[in-house]
Parts: sequence; C-alpha cells; structure tokens
Amino acid sequence: MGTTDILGLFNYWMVIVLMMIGLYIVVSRGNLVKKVVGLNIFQTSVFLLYISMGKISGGTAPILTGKPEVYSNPLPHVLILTAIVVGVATTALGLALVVRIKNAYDTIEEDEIQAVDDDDEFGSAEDVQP
Amino acid sequence: MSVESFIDITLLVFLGLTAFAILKLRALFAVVMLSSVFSLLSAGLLVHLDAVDVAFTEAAVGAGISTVLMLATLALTSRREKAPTRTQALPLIVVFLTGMALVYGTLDMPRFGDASAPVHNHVAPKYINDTASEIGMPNIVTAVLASYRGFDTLGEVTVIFTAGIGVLLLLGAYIREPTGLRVQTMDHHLVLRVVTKVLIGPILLFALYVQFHGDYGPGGGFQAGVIFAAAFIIYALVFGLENARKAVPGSAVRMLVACGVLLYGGVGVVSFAFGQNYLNYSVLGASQVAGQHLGILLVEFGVGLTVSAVMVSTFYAFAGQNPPISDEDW
Amino acid sequence: MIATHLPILQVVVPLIAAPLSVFCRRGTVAWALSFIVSIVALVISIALLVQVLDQGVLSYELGNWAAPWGIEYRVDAANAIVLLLISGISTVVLPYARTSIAHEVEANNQTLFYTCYLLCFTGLLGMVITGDAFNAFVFLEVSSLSTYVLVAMGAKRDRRALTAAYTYLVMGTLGATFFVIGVGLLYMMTGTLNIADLAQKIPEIGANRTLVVAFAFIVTGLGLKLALFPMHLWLPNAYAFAPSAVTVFLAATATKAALYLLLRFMFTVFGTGFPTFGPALTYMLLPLAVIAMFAASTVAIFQVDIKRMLAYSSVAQVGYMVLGLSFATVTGLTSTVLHLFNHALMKGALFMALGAVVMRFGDATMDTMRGLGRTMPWTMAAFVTGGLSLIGMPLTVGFISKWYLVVAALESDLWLIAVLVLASSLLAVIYIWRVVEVAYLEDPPVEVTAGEAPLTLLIPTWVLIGANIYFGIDASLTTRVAEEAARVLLGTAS
Amino acid sequence: MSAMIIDAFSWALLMAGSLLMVVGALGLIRMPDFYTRMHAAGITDTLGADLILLGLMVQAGFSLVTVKLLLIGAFLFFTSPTSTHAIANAALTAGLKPQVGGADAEDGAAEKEDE
Repeated sequence: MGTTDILGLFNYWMVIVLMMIGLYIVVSRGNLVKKVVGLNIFQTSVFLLYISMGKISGGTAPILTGKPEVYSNPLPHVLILTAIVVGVATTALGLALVVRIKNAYDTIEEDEIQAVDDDDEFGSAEDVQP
Repeated sequence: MSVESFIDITLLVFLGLTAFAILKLRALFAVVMLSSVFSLLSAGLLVHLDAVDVAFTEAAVGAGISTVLMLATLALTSRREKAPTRTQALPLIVVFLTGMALVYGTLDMPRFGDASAPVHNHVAPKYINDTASEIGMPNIVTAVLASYRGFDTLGEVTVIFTAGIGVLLLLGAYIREPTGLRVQTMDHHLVLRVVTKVLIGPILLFALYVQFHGDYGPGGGFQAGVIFAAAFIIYALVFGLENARKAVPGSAVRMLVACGVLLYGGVGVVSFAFGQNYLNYSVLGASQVAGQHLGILLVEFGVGLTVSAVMVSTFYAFAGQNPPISDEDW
Repeated sequence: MIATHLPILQVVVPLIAAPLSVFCRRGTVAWALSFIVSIVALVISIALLVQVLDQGVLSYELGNWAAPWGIEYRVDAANAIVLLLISGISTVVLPYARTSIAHEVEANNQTLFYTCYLLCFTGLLGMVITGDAFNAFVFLEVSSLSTYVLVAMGAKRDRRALTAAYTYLVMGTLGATFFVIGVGLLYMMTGTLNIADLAQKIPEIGANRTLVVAFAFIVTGLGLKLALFPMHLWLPNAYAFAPSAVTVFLAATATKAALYLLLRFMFTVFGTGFPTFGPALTYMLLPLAVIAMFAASTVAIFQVDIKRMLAYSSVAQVGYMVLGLSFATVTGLTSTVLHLFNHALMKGALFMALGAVVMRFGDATMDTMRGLGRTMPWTMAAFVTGGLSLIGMPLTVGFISKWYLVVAALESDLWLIAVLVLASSLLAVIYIWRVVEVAYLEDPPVEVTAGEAPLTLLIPTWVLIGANIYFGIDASLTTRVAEEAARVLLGTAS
Repeated sequence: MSAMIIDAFSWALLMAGSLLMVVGALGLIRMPDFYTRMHAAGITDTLGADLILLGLMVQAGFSLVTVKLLLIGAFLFFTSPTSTHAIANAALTAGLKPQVGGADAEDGAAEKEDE
C-alpha cells in the first residue's frame, strides 16, 4: 500500500475511529445521558463518512456560480441533512425518556434502575408505583 | 502534504481527542459541552469538505439545540456519572471487531477526493448539470433536497414532527402550572435584558434571510427553523417561560407543528389535480422553473414552520418540568 | 386516474392524517380519524395486491423524476403482501385499541397517542413500499421514533415501560445507523440509491471488500430491528410493558416490516450470486435462527409475565422466519413470507387475548391467569386457539407455515433441521400448556369478581382467530402470494 | 505589489489573532481559579476573534463578504461580554468565591463549578 493510498484512506480511518468511540460510549456506559451523547457522536461520525465520499479534490461547494467549476457531489449532503434531523429527533426523544425515567426511578444509572426493578420483581409481587 | 489535507487531518485529530475526552470524563456538564464542541468541530470539517448546508445545520443542531436539550436534561437529572462497575471486555471486543470490519471495507474504496469514483459518475452529474435548467436555482443541494428527492424531505419533516409529538406525549402531561418560582427568570439582570432585546430582532431577521435565501446560498427551512426557535428560546430563558407562553401559547405551537407538515404534504397533493405524480411542483407555475421555484419556496416554508415549532414546543416541555434540584445548584 | 396514484396514496393518506389528528379536540375523534384512514389504507393495499398479481411490478415516480434520480415507489408481490398485512392488522387493532387505550393511557394524551399511532403506521407502510434505500431509512425512523413513544405510553401501568422504551431507542438507533452505514457503502461503490438500480449495478462490480462490509452492516442493522437472536434484548421488555394495543400492533407488524427490508436487501439488492451470500446464510443466519428457536423458546418457558413469555416466543418465531430465508430456495422463502403473515395473525390474536386480561386485572402474570378459563371463557378460548396455532396444529395457520418450513428443509437435504423445527415446536407446547393448565385446572381466587372482557375487545380478537383458522383451512390465497413473492425475491418471477 | 502588501497585512492580523487565541487557551489552563480563567478566556472572544475577522475582511476587500464579517463582529461584540457576564454572575450566585491570595487551594472550588 503506497503513501497515496494511506493519505487517501486516512480520512475514512479517522472517521471510523470516531464512530467506534461513539459506539463504545453507547455500549459500555451505564449513564443514560452519556449514552445519548455517545449516540450523537456515532451518528455525527457517520455523517462525516457520507460527506467524505462526496468530496472531490479541488472541488467547491455545490452552489452554481455560472463559471465552469468542479462541484463536489451534492447528493450525500442532501442525505445527511435528512439524517441530522433524524439524529436530533432521536436525541430529543431519548432525553425526554431520560427525564421521565429520572422522575420514576430517581436515578439515571442503568445498574441502579436494574436493581430497583429486581427488587420490585422479586421483593414483592405487586409493582410499586412511583 | 498540502494545506487542504493539513486542515483535514488537524480537524480530525481534534475530533478524535474531543471524543476520547467525552468517553473518559464523568462530569456530565463537561461531557455535554464537549459534545457541543465536537459538533462545532465537525461543522468546520464539513465546510472544508464543501458541505456548507450540512455544516450550517450541524452547527445549529449539534452545537445549538441538542446542547440546550442536554443541559435542560442535566438540570432535571444529575450532573455526574457513576464510576463504571461492570467489566468492559465484551463491549470493547464488539466495538473493535466492528471497527476492524469497517477498516477492511475501506480497502476497496475509491480514494478520498477521487473524481472518478462511482459516486460522482452515476446519479449525481444530472443534478449538477440539470439543476439550472430544470429547477432554476443556484443551490443544487436545495434543489435536490426539495424537489428531486423531495419525498425524503417530507419524511424528514415527518420525523421531526414525530419527535415533537413524542416529547409532548412523554413530558407534556407533566408540565406543571408555571409558578414563576421554579423556572428561573433572569429579567432582573439589566445586561441580559437589554442585550437580549437588542439581539432578538436581528436573529429573527437572520432566520428569515436563511429561510428565503436557501435557493441561492446555504440555508433553507431547517436551518432557519432552528435559528427562529433559538431566538425564541433566548427570550424564554431571559424573560421567563410564562412570558414566552403568553407570547406564543403551547397549544398554538402544537397547531403550528402540524401546519408545517400539512403545508408540505398539501403542496404535493396539488399535483394530483393536474394529473401529475405526487410532489411534482412544475404544475404550480406557468413554466416548469416557475412552478418548481414556488413549490420549493412553499415546502421549505413548511419545513421551517414545523422545525421551529417543534423546537419551541420541545423546549417548553423540558423547561416546564419541575426541576428536582434547587435553583442554587445551577 | 386514481388507480395510478395508489402506491403513493397508501402512504400519504395516513401521513396527512397524522398532523390533522393533532387538531382533534377529543381522543375519540382522533381515534375515528385513524380508523377511517386505516380502512382506506386497507382498501388501497388490497387494490394494490390485486393489481400486482394482475400486472406484475408497479412503479411510481415521485415528483415525476425518473427513477435513479428521483425516489421511486415500487410494489411487487413481496411488499404488497406486507402492506396488506400492516393495514389489515391496523384495521383490526384500532377498534380494540379504543377501549384498551382509554384504559391504559392518560386521558389528556389520547389525541396525541393516535397521532403517534398514525405516524408509526405511516412509517411502516413507507419503509415497505419504497424502492429507494435511503427513503427506506427515513421511514424506518418515522416508524421507530413513534414506536419508542408508543411503548413508553405503557408507563401509566408500569414504569418499566420507560426503561424498555429507552433501551429500544438506543438499540433501534444503533440498528438504523448500522443500516445507514451499509447503505452509504453501497452508494459509495455504485453511485445510486435506487434498489432496482443497485440490484443491477452490484453484480457488475463483482468481488469487492467494501460491498461485503456493506452487506454485513445492513444485515446486522436490520437484524437488530427485527430482533434476530442475539440482538433481541430490547424486544421482551418493549412488548411486555407497552400498552396492550401497541404490543399487538408491534408484534404483528414492526418486526415483519424489518424482515421484509432484510429480504429485499439480501435477495433483490445483493442477490444469491453475491460472493459472501451463501456462506453468510449457512454459517451465520442458519445457526442463529436455530439457536433462536431453542434458546428463546426455553427462556419463554420460565417467564412469569405471560406478555413477556409471548415476547420471547416472538424471538423464537423470528428464528423460524430467518431459517426459511437461509435456505435461499423458493420453498424456503415461501415459508418465510407465509410465516411472516401467519405469525402476525397468531401473535396478534394471542396478545389481544392477553390485553383483555390486562384490562381486567392490571397485569397478566401466571398468578393472574388462575382459573381464567372459567371467569373469562371467551378470552381464554381465543388464547388457546391462538396457542394451538403457535404450536402448529393442523387446521390453523401455524401448521401451514411449519409445513412449508419442514418441506423446504427436506428439499435442501437438511433433514436434521427439519427434525429440530419439530422438536422446537414441543417447547411451544410446553409454554402454552403452562398457561392453559393454570387457566383451566386451577380455581380462580375467591376475591375475583371481574368477568368476561367487553365485546369491543373480544370481537377483534375473534376476528384474528377466525383469520387464523380460515387461512389455516384454505391457504391457497396466502401460499399463492407467498410463492409469487418468493419468486420475485429470487428473481425468477414469471 | 499592492496585492502582496494587502496579503501580508491580512496575514499579520490573522497570525496575531491566532496567537492571542493560543494565549487565551493557555491562560484557561494555567490560571488558578474560575474568575481568572474567565479573564483569560475573554481574550479569545474579543481581541482574538476580532483580529481574525479583520484579517479576513482585508482578504475579502470591499464585497458582500466583508459586510457579513462585520455583522459577525457586531454579533460577537454583543454576545461575548454578555455571556461572560452571565457565567460570572451564575458562578457568584452559586456561591463560588473568587480566590484571593495563595495558590495552594488550587482548583478545588473551580473544578466543582466547571462540572
């Protein structure tokens, strides 16, 4: 693999590292807010992956100027605009759920919630309402 | 190494460091601020990758609205993450394997910036070549977003609408009557009051500029909606939620949320009357270009309306919660 | 004239109804709107199915932009049957939901609940009907986001609905993001997002590591969405704590729509000729499917909450569906599509019966079920019939899909698998019998005064039970469509 | 020739701005308590950002871009002092005392506020 290859793929590899950090936060952390942050990082990195593939060296933003120019690919931009909206929608819902969970359980740590639930289930037959 | 790749690499390394710091830190306040920084840095990278519209949106959403929502959540929950107790081996292995799979996948990819990649030579050239004659506006992204792939955008509006309704369902029922005590108002601060008053006008103006200038430059309904909502949120923060609710009541916001989607969906339905397929804007005007222009203007307005209304109603829902922590903790 | 617009009307009618329902002042009005929309959608989907069986593939170009540039709706036998399933189930669930939801969801949330339901309905229809990979993601997210909210609405009954919804949100978003990564890699290699166009381009490229990874990510992402073992962890709690009507709707449609997308991507986009296709099926999907059948069924046996028991059973049933597709033969795929349809009927009926119990007693645990055979005879009769169908008794739909599955296994010379399918059915006998035993052989607790469920719950339940028996006796229609779907997916349609 | 002078001038402004940014960042790390850190951070928002904007304006010449840059400058002119004020005020309300004298008690209080 030559230097051009490494330079040509560095962008993608770095984006993959970002994605994996995000993914790791989601799967390894027990704090519900932190998980949402992790999801955000994961998704934002995927956005970067898409936009990277649309870039043309020496190209410009796809806004017509009337002069003959090389434009970068507009389609990934459109897709990612949509995906960003999906991302913020997910974030808003996730956070709303976190707030409700806090109200119901008085904690936002996964293992503490689990402990409370186990108590409920095995401690008494009835569910204790908050 | 060219300046181009230098900027690229620097930003990516910064992003990596930020992400790593987010992983390591347990102070959630810092985590949220860093996630905001992460978004802003990626917006910078997006500009560098020629995706100006996306960068605009990422800055407004990631560094703006998401951060506000996260801060609100922290205020209502807790600000410190517990030290992890379980073993981290399995997640690490899963993540490592996933990452390796992706790296393996990059080996046959076209190289970064390669103009001969399939991406640039199949579907995309039509957009670049024909937007001028078929849609008649300089911003290709807006043209593709609102017309060629307009249905995706209708879906996108539906997604944000869903989120708005969802947050209302989850938190709406729990909104307490505003007491004026719980929700901190800051209007006794002279500086904040004056500056806010000075700034809100220009911010709203800027939102309108972004909304209607989207055909020519970066911008459009989504970004405009977020900015519009931001102006409103500043007002609510400084002058109190009750005053904001007086200006625009929650029930009105809820109607506006629906109106935007209806406008977008309705514009599409008009095409039926002319025997054309759904979302064909050409029928709206005398010529194709005129029709497309009007159609895009209308649907972008629908997007802006729904987005700003959803953001405001989401903010109302979060801010209307009874914070379990005292004001002094802030 | 309207006939040409049917594909888009299928999605746009509920999509526009959703914001309209926000304006309804009362929950009942919103409900009525949803019900009307659902009936309209059902009529449209029947018309579409008839058209497809008549004329083959229907294509609808949105905004009149030609296919790979604009977004295309594409209806063939494979998605027409899923559309019919979704709108059909919705039409049966809504009358049921009215009583059940009024009971389980806060009064001031009723209107928005139906808005959310309509959005979920829209999303499911949209992701199934579309012929565009990215558009599928957008509508997948519409359905997912609304699903999270609908599940969380169970919090009035049990706060665990909130954590279930949160887990579902995290796992679902990961799944969707994996799917997007896969689609992105496909786009990178082909330059197109149109499914038909992708199907044409991919064989031209030949052996390519990026495409292999794209395949893996799409299968994993959708696997998360359809709760393929071992990615099913979100499902049991989500089904157990969601409001009953939501559980019925989700169990019958949500995983099915994801399974359809998986079929579409695996068979239409990549195709059996794709280099890693065979190994992925033989070494990944087939073993996972078999493990799912046994592991999930075994876990189901030990559940105390019957709703959760049926949820685990759903994971096992997904195993049967994936097993069918892993043979990659016409009979195998026919069994998958058949089971996709049939399982919706039986799980729908079973969860409806349980929903009636939940409404009367507040929960549906082993303890609650004691003596229900006497106090709620019709509900329990429905449960038993649905259970028999789940086990695979002749004269029920369960038998038809098991039959095709076993035949498909034997056709592929996998007699061991055929034996395993039958053996795993015995596990279903055990967990259904446990409930039946308690319900019929034990006495109801003395203090129980609750009687039979109201007719508004019983009639929809028995409609589904009726469908279970009808399609179990006369399976000619379903098998015909399923076979046609299998041929379409394998690209051997006449 | 004149183009080169303009270029050099603009670069000088940009470099000066960047330098101030670095200094500000350094101060943010090195200063002992919350209020002094804010003091250091103030440089980045005001002179640092303004010099960079000015450098860019010189690059752009008399065009629409310059007008936009001016507007950004005006916006920063209003917002950064205000946000600084709000932050400092919040810290004081929350009971964070400015550190006076010895640097031993470093960070304890400031760290808490940062979170």
